[in-house]
Amino acid sequence: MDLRPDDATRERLAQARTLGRELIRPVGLEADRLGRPTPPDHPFFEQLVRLGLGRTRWTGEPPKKRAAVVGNARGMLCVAEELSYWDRGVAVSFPGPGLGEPPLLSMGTDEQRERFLTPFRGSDRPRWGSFAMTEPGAGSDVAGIRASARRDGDTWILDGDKSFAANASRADWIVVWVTVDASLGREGHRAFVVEQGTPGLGGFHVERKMGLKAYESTSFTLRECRVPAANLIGGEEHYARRAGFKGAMQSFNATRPTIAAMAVGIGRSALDEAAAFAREAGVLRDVRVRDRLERVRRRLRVARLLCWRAAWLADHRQPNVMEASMSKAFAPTAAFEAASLGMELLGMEGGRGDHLIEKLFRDVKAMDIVEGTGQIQRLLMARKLVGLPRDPA
Amino acid sequence: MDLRPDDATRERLAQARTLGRELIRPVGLEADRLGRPTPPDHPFFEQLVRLGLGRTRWTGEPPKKRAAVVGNARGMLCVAEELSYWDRGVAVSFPGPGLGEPPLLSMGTDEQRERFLTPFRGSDRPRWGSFAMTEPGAGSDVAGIRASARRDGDTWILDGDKSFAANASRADWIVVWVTVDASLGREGHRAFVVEQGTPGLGGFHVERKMGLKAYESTSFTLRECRVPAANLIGGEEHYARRAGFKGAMQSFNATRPTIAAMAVGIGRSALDEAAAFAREAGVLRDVRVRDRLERVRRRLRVARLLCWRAAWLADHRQPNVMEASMSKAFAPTAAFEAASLGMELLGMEGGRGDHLIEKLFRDVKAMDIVEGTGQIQRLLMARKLVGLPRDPA
Amino acid sequence: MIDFTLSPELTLLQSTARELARDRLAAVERRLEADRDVGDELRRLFDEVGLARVELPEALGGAELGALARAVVLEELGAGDPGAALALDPLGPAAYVVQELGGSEALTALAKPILAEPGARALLVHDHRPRFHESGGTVQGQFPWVPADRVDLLVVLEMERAYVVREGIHLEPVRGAGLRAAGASELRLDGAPIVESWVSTPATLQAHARGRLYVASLLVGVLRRAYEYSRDYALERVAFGRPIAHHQSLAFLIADMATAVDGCRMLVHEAAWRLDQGDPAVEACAGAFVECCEQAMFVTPNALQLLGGHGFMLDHPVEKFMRDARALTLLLGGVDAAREESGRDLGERDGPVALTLGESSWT
Amino acid sequence: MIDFTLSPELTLLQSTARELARDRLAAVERRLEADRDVGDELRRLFDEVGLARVELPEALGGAELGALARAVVLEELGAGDPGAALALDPLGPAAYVVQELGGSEALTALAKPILAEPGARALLVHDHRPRFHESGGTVQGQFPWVPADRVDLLVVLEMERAYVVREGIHLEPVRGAGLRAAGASELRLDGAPIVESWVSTPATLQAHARGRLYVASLLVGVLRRAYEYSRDYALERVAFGRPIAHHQSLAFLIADMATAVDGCRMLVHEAAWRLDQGDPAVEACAGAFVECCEQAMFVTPNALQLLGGHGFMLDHPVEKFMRDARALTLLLGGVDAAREESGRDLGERDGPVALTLGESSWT
Repeated sequence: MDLRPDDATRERLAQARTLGRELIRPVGLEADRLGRPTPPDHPFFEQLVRLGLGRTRWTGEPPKKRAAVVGNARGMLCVAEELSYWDRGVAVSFPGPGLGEPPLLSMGTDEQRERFLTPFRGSDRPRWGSFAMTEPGAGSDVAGIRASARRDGDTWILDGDKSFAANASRADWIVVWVTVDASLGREGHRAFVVEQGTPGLGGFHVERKMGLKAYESTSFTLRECRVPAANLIGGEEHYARRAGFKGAMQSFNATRPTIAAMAVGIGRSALDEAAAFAREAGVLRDVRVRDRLERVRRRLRVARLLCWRAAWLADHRQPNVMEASMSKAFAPTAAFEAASLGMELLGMEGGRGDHLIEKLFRDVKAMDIVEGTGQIQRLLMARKLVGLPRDPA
Repeated sequence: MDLRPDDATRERLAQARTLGRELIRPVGLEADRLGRPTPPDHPFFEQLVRLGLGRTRWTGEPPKKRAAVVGNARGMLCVAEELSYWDRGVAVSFPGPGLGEPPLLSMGTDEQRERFLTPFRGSDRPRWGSFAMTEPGAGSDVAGIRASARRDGDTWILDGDKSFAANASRADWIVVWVTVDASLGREGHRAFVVEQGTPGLGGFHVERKMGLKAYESTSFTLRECRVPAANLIGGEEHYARRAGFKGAMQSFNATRPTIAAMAVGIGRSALDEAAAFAREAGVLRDVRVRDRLERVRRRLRVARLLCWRAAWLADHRQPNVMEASMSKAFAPTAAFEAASLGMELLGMEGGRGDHLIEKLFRDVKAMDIVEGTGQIQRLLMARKLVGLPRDPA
Repeated sequence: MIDFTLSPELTLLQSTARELARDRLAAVERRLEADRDVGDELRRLFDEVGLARVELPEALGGAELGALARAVVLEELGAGDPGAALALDPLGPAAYVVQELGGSEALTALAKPILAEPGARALLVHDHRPRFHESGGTVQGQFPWVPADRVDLLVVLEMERAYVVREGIHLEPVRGAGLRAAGASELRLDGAPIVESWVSTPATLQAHARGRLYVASLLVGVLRRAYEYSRDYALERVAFGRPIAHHQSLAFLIADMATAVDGCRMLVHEAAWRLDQGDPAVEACAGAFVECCEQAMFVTPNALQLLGGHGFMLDHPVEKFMRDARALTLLLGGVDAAREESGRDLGERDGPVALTLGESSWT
Repeated sequence: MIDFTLSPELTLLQSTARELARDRLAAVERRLEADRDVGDELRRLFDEVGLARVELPEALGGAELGALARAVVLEELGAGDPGAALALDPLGPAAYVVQELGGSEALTALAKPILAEPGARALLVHDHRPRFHESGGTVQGQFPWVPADRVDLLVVLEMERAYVVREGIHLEPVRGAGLRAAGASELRLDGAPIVESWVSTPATLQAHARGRLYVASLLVGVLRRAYEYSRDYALERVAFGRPIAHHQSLAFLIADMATAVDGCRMLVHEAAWRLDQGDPAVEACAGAFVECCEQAMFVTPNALQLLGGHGFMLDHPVEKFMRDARALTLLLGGVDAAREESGRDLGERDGPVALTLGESSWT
């Protein structure tokens, strides 16, 4: 048992903290004040690129060694928590292949990784990749994807609507999930890389959010959008093979604990600000105040441990679906409690609408929604714990 | 709007309080200490009979005027709360026709009321009626009754197991719910009056409970138990007619708010004891203590108002299924919080196992279970609020 | 006997308020929020209907219908837009303070000019730290936020006294976390002369109580609307083959939200009814406020949660419900000060704890 | 790097404790409760296996495996029967006090006679009021409940000192709200001579911390057992055509109970690991205790609730889980005293709030 990040992670955490204090938080506050995503030509992004950020994790190695590339869920999660401490919205706006990278790493062909990830290995300018699964009418019910793909010779024709895709309008390409046959459920799903400028890809609309304004959540449309067959991630063989792999592939998950860790970061930020405010106001020894701060810290501590455990299992390729969902179900509520308590302690200062805690109060609720709501997480947990059947309500 | 009981109710409350202080609480503590129901020959019951208690509400009036007989849910609920304040277990042990009375009043024939309720109009000795619906394997799923009745000439033959029936072993008769055809669900249900001593009625077993020990919760068996057709409550015509009445009959409910009010009584008792103990210990001005007492009182106040509203609707023959369930879902949790807080304030005194609060802590949990658990109440509420279908989980 | 019937007069008032709140406030809530103002037309309309005069004395054109009537109206307006409700009430809870501490004549004298001028507003702030400091009859100091962009009469309530200023009030607009239709400013007093000043502990307690009940009533409205909006959404939205409201865990959540709203309303009505009975109802009003604050942070975040990703978007008003609710809970000294009041008698009284007015005389 | 692996040694210890707790405690828990004693045979068996010596120094025949090992074992015993766990541990948390304040030699001297005599018990009471009063080197006073029917060595822990008495200890049996397998008595000291006495604030804090972690570990066991028992029941019990565990609201409740248990265990393990790292871990131990107490009143009443009417009957042990859990939360000064300790540093420190040991050095 060991509850300390290793030296390499601690070094990355120190860098993240410096970056957070000096750049991320100011940029986040700016975006919140202006009520719009940080524009792609903002000097901040250039700075990040100069610092060597925004690159792909792909080293160019052949796929055999892939396992080693993705074995540090714990370290990534620690850094994700720290970046979210400074501003979770800005962290999502970072240049890089983003959520489009994991499917390319895990399912893509060598040629596809070469084509789409190589530009992210250099550092000429800020570049983004994007990922689009959610649809306006769906949400957590990912099995219900309606955007479609039909084959037409050497190309596929994509049609449908996507929403809440991070950085989509500024991305070089978007990994888009569609279905070849809605009646097949998940079996019918396919992932395509759709390049910016492809005719039929358009209608970009940056959603107006209550918080996390620094990154763009974008809806867009695919209208008879013709994509080369070479852009089907993994090629058709992958999907034919997949049924067999499915169990193994779904047995561990590092994304949910990472999102949960981001919630911990937001909550920790709110806790620090609330404690500092209470100290300044001279009420830190008020038993009501201290008991609530104590509770918030305790809950965040539980949340962090749950995240760490899930990531540790993922790093060891141990089944962690239950533990990943547990962290994701728990952490956002602890973080919300932190932000809400912060607002209460601020009192009239919180009413002004210009305090960091007030922003965190608006940011935090998203964490209980993205990557599956708290309800969805409990569904996943209950399947493991009591064998809850998939079908019933 | 008026939030005061009327003079008649206040008078009954004053009587209940005197009775409670002088008799009910001591008898309850005695039963708890001895760990067994108050025996039927306990002088306490004689005293109650001498005070004119344990009688039927039936006045002997013809059924036309029945409506007036059952129009005081609010008053009864207030008294039920007060009796439970002193000891809810003892209140259930009171002589009288008990829960067997309402089906006789609402469904019975004149002749049946005459036969079974007349003995409860006089006051020669303590007598009990009983009511048995629950079965060992069922619980809240009342549609799943398996005890059966089959006709054989002028008699019916009853078979099955019943559990958790109050005062059953000491009762003159038990109203037993059985089914003539399990595949019909509620349509197949029938209520019979089974008289004590009927061959085939037996196997009485007084359940061992964690609390509320003053009254007997009894399981018993029916083995080829032959009951005259005249004991089928309401006669066969009643069940043929019933389908049409069903909607109207189920549109208001006074039992659930009464059970909820009993929970309020238990909670109020715990609150009073906890506040008195805290006062004595000199910690009543401790902000932690006072805030929690404040919260408990506030929640009990909400609970009482929810009970009153449901009873007020019932008295006005207004649909109150949602409101009745709301009070029943809410009050027991408020009462549990009161008892649990009381234990916390008692500290080591609570560990002794001889303080009233410790008894209330063991008594109170039953209130969230009888007459439908909190989960069942939410099911009923959700049917009204969002039209939750009966079938899905 | 125990009875929850609202009088026909009150029922009529309720439906008038409900319609207006729905059609003229909720229907345009995002515009009101962006404008930081309700506009003259709406102001005129509401003034004609007299919804802000329900409780005022006749001398001020009021209907003197009492606290319960006021609570009923405020719930409806809160369900429309609680910021607008504040903006449409020229005197608001400030009137309570003047009336309780200064008496009816003081109220008439101070309130008349406010009521006479469209757009004028009296504002109440609860200054318990204190943030304002008096010297030589004038006041100096800064208050971080008031839900207003205009203040003609400022009533400052301390723990044992209250005073009024009319001049030297400076407002600096801020963004505002919620209640934006009422405006949002930082308030600075710069040598503001005190017009009137009163000291009285019981009257201050009473003024606080009525002020808290005012805000609690608005909260009930916000919570009800959040509940109804998210329930309706959950009935329309389909996932896994059925409306999400028919997934048991969400159905139960909705049931618990309904319970929270009803519980809050009942405590508010009880406290108002007590006031109308002549009971000081100090702890009842404070308790109603505490309950509304606690339930606000159960109902509104869960309303947002029921909408999933859509709840986080400005296309739906649920995020506004959460912000408005959180902002309301900060007013009048916040929830801990109310908790203090709601539990004070527990530390002082002996004998059984009463849940209802007059309970000790029942038995 | 962050790692939750238990050493093979610890895993073995855990499974030994688990089997014994299941077969020899849980299997006969109602009898143990009725007997108010574990009996000589069980005492001998547990002594042979050495589960009470996991953390003790070698001088006392201990294995010196540290706090984490102790926590792991206590969870298992708590899942068996927490009252029996107390009865089977001759020294219990009393050893912490003697060790922290008196040092290893004092512990050896005082503990040896206890360990040598089967059935002898050292008992720790936390006397913060205080209830005991000293005069002329002897102690007078009454303590309302101790989970014991025999006390050979009494260790009294105050806020800044501790002392030991061996004679003049009178026990009067009481029923006991829970933990009955350990016995239940009122304790009276009647001119009991003080054998040893120490004063030290830091050592007292440390002793408190370790004592709280002891009780918290037992609570984790009770909570886990309550969760598992009710989950298994819910999988067997059918209502409305399916196991009740497959009704979504109950399935989610079960998931939340599992989360509560895991969260408690993780805080306990974290605090124990900190202790093993040489960190005083005073607030971590207190925080783990508070979390276990809060979750105890979520998990055990809901476990009972899952069994419906059967939960209220003595035929199932869930009512016992609730009573035992509530009783454990009362020990060592209760939850508020622990809350005080868990939050103390928040009132004293400046700068960011650390969640994990050494966090400030990470960055």
